[in-house]
Amino acid sequence: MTTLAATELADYFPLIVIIMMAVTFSVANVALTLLLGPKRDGKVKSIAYESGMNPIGTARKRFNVRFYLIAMVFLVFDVEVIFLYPWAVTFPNVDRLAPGASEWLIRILFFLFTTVVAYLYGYRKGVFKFD
Amino acid sequence: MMISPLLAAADTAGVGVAPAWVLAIPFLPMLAVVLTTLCAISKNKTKLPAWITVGCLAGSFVVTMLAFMTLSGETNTVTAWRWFDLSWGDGVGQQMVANLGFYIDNLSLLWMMFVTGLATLIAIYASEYMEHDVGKGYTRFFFAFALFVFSMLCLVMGDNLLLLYLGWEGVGLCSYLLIGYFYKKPEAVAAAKKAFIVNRIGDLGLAIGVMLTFVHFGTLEYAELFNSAQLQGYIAAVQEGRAGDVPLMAQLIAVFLMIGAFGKSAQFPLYVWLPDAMEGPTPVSALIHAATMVTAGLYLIARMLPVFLVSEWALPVVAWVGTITALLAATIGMAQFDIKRIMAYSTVSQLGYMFAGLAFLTSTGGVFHVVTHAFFKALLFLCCGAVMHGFAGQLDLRKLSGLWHMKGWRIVSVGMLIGCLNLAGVPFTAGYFSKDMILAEAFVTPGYGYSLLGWVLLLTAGMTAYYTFRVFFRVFTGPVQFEAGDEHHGSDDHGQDGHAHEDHAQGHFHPHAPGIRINAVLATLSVLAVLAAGLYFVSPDKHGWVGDMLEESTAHNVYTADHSAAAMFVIDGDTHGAHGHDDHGHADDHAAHGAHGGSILGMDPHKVMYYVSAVFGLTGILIAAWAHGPKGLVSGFIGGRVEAGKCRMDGVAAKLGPIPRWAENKWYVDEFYHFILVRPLRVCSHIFHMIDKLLVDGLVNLFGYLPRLLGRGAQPGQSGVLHGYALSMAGGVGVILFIVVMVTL
Amino acid sequence: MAEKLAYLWPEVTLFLATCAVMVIGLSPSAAVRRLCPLISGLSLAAAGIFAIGTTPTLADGAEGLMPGMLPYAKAIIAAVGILIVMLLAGTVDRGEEEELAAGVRKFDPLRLTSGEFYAFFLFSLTGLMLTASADSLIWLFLALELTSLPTYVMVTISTARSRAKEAGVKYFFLGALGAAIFLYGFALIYGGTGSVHLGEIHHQITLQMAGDGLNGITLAGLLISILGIGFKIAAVPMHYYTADVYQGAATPVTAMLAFVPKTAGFLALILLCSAIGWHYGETGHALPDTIRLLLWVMAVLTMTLGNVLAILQTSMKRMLAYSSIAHSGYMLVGIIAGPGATFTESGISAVLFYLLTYGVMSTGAFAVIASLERTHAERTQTGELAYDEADSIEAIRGLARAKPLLGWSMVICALSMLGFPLTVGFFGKLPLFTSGIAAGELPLVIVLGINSAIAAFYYLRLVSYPLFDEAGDEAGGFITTPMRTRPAVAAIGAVGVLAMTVFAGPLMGLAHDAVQPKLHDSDAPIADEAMPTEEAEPVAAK
Amino acid sequence: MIATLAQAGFPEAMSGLTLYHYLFISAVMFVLGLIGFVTRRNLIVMFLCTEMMFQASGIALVAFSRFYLEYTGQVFVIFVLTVAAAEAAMALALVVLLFRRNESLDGSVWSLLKG
Repeated sequence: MTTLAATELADYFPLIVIIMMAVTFSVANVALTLLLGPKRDGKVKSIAYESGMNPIGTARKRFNVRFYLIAMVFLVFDVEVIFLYPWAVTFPNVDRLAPGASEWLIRILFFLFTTVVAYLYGYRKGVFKFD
Repeated sequence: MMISPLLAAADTAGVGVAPAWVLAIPFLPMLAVVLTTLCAISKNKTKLPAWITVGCLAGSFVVTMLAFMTLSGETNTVTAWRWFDLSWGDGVGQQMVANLGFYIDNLSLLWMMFVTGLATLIAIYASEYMEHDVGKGYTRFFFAFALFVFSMLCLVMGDNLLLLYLGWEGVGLCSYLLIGYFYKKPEAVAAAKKAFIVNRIGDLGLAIGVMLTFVHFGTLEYAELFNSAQLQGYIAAVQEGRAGDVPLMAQLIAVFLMIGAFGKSAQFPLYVWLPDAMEGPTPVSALIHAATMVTAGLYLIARMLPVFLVSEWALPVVAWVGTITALLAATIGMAQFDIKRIMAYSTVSQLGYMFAGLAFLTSTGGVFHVVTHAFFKALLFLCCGAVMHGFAGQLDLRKLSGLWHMKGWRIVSVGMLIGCLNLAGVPFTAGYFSKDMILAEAFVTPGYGYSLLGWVLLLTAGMTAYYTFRVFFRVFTGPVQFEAGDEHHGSDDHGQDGHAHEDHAQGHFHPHAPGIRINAVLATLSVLAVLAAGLYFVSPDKHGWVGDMLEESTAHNVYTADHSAAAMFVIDGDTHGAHGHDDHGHADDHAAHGAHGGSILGMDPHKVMYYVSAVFGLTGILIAAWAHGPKGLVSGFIGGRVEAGKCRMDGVAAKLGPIPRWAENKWYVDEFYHFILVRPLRVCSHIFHMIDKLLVDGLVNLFGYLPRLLGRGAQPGQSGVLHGYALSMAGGVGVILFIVVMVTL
Repeated sequence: MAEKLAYLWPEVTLFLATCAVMVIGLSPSAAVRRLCPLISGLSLAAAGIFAIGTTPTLADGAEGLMPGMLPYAKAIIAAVGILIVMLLAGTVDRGEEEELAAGVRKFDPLRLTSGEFYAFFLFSLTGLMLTASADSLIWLFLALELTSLPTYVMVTISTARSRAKEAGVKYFFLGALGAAIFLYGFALIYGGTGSVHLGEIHHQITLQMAGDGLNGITLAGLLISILGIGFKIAAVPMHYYTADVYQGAATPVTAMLAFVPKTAGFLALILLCSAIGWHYGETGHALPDTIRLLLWVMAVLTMTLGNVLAILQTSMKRMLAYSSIAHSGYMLVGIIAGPGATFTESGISAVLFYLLTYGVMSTGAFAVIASLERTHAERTQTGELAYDEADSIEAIRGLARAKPLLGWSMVICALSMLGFPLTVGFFGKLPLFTSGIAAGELPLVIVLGINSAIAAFYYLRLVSYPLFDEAGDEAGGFITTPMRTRPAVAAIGAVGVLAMTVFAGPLMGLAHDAVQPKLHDSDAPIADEAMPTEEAEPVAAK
Repeated sequence: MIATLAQAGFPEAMSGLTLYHYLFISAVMFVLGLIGFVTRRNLIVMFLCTEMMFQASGIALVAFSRFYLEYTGQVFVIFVLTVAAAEAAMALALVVLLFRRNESLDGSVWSLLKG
């Protein structure tokens, strides 16, 4: 392992600039709309915006349970990426001739295997069926 | 002073390791227990449980014989596994180890042989005897039967007192289960309860004894105990005449163990349960309540003889209690009419003999009698059982007569005759030799009035002969007459009355002669009972084969030391010969031994006893013949009884006034107990109940109240509300952290 | 990795079985679905065999402070696990399967939960086994969470009744709180010692103790993590959820809760405390004062509260729940006492042995309750079928006569849990006493004794009701469940208690061997060359 | 002692920020999470509070990781995140289930089991 170079706060300066620009832009937009925009309330205006269509039924309608299932599946698969990332960063540096180098590959393949099992499970459970 | 032979033996005699196959002896019966349980679960309705039990027990017997052939003469232990090890150090008294281990020496081998052998035979017998109950009851019977044999083997083979205690409780439980086998019969249930409660008293004694042994000697294992310097020191002290040096606690151990032995072996005053125990099925009476379990007390004393030797009072008490029991039970036996009960009282009486024999410091006599008695008493019971089986539960000797002349009953009759001859002590039967040995030792051994006990025991021998042949003459000889009993074995479930006595209700009663299995068992036992006499001739110089066997065990090691040890307790000071005797070691011959001990009418008691006891025995038989005998060849003398219910004794009894009635009513001992124990106990219990209410209940309630109060205090915390829990948890973590940190930092 | 794999085969086996069960549990064929418990049981048996085959000593000493514990702990987990899986078989989806079989309903994978149920059970046991193998805080944290997370779901889906949902919500939220607490503790331990490896932590703590004493962060971390783990073992003050969750869940799941999280918690505590070491204090055989005091207070409160609350209960499940709290209190005594030279002096082997005995006897007792149910199923408000299980203690009145198998199983298990002499419960409790005395914790042992006496008040009810009472009206309403495995587990539990009584010696020997002498040899250096994190010393910065 | 260690660990450029600050933030977050958990009734908010407590640990771990100049703490955080995600999925499922039963997300509705 190489020695870690201490990070300078200055290295993060561009990042801070971007964040500040983003914040400024959004806050400015909202503020300007509030300040400059005309304010007229009406019955039609307060109804939910559904791409120009008249809304059908109440907005408090129950979502189909599949939405939640998708949300949860997304959450799980999303988190898997966290583990792929450090691996991907490290793998190119592994000496491929060193003993045990293949383990690096086997590990991540095993990890992906668990993902496949999860996918298979989701498939049989019918999570991916949209009908 | 000479070195005690026990000390010498301890130095040289190591305890060997027995081969592992010996473990099959107790575990085969256990296998039978498991298999019969499976039968019960699968609701088996065949005779399978019987054959499983017979097979396993026979296997156990075969292995026992194998063990006898290869291991006799040595002391070996074999550890199945370490049951638990709660040692807290390596020092003496810090090691609390209990092995599930078995101690195989000649003493335990003796017991193992007759326990497994008789159990096998009686199981075969029971397979036919219990036929009427095939199904649930049959399985239950053989389950308890096999469990009994397993427990008995644990008791006998265990290499430590704890295992003995467990076996002891185990046989007690099985006995309870089997006495109460006919659980729909109130007498059976009452008898089971009585046996259980009376045995509790004995068991408490044993438990205390075992506990004291551990506290005092720091071990429960025989091998360690007998070789411990402490016990050896005590024995040496007793031999040197410093009996006072033995601490009280060591002396008390024997006393408590003795109480245990009295309970299990039905000695006065705890004998009352045994006659009632005859409510159980007859094979049970034969095996448990005649041949094996009731000898557990004797085994305990024989096994722990070194410990008994160091107690000043234990053995004399045993002698006296044994003799009193022998006499008392014999007198009761003379006046009973129920043949099974007569046999029960004779068992109590013979057990008394054995105790006396042990106490006269000849374990040989006591143990020899255990062995011979086991065979002939089992035989007698099984014969009685066959009669009961055949006559629909009839056991009254006034209602049975002339079985000898009935078709199909010859083997039973011959078996009964052989058993009776043995029990009466007719010359050249096994019972004769073993009884003589006890009687002679009574006169040989110096002790507190032992020679008086000897005369009492002789008298008892005569009485025994009388009541034994009373049964034989009444039931088996004379005119053929019988009345059927009023029950069908007292069985609980009458699913299958496939028996001959089915038509009994219509008034045509046909006795049901025993079948091939019962007859085969009776014949085998008869032969064995006859052959048992031969044991005496195996090595006569060591009091027969049993003496030969015991020579190698701890029960015998003390035998050679005994007379000098006993000398300490002698009041009349007649100890002149004792010391010289010890120098002969084991090899001392019979005559030399006898010459030192004492005398009857100035002669060697062992020789004279052959004649004296024979005279007493034959006299008893003659009286029985005169009073109860059938009209026969010597018609002038022999009773001339022509009907089942009447005999010459009726006239004699009438002249004796109320005494026969008292004897028939067992000297009102039960009533006496009821009077002095149960009634006052009830009064006491009322008083205690009051005290209990006021004080103990108060304490218990207080003890129970405090936790309840605490609980009620804590209960609001369990409000069931999530936030409450969260708050309590977070708060609790905070408070505990605060306290802990504040206190320690 | 390869060397770690050598002792992870049990976990790998379980994991592969989990994958299989998860997928085939969703099969449209009922026969295939019914294979799930069978596969679970077989995989547990295989895991147990692998565990026994594991070499207790690992090639490098840093793999954990108690390598000897692995085979023992995993073997008992597998053994009790098999009992539990037999008990769990058929718990969920019972009404659903009946309706499917009757053709009332069509197959809908979303409505079936059996696949998940057994998969989660296996996940939980995998986590439990991983807890035993843990050698670092990360591993320990993940293993503990893997043990707990599935149980939250299992509780919730165990019955269709609302009380299972209530149990689930309480268990999950409070469990998350507990996890957050011990995670924070772990973070602080890492901060205080600079390592997550238990061996290195042991090394650092030894150094700190030799110097000025534990530094504040380490100490705070240890205290907080022990309190947090207290949730798993249901120790005061983290015990509040126990009774509600035990009562709300279906009885087979309750039986699982009594064993699985508790075992995980105690294994974690043993690992943490062995990382601290028992060689401080005045006598040189104690935990550091603060830690000792914390465990002391927890032990006393836990056993007392558990017992006094158990007395008041009329629900058997609540009673057993509180008694389970009390049992945790007893076992904490062993943790405080620490290892010793002989079995009687070693609190750790006492705990390991007690976990086995408690696992078997409590599973047996719960199996008796699980075997009793009302004749007819009811529909819940959401339309699922729910079976009414026995809960009130009235249900076991006269049970020994009405249903001898169940009645006697209850009697035997209750006597053993009471610690009745010459039952295995007695052999289990005795070393807790003796190790406490050997460690000089006499007041604690006295409290333990008093509590054992209090426990008799309610355990004897479980003995006397089936044995001596006549069946009441309430008891008549229950029948033996048609699921054959449940009474079988009750019988196996009772026979197991008896068998363990007979084989107490060898089992104690195993528990004793599981605690290697390395532990109380305080000077044994921890091999640190295997620490990859070793290179980054704090001073090496910049 | 911590203070000196802290200064040793953190580079001069961050002179203002010591390990203390991070630990303080983490402790504050943890306690806030705890307080929120105890006081809030809404199940979702309660769950978010536990997440906050998890992340408090995360901050502490990353701070220590930085302090010791090694990656272990950060690796730990990745795992913590995973577990947090798994818990979140479960919490979501549970909350949906509970809401369907009772039409309420108030945790105190569920208090039938007690004693």
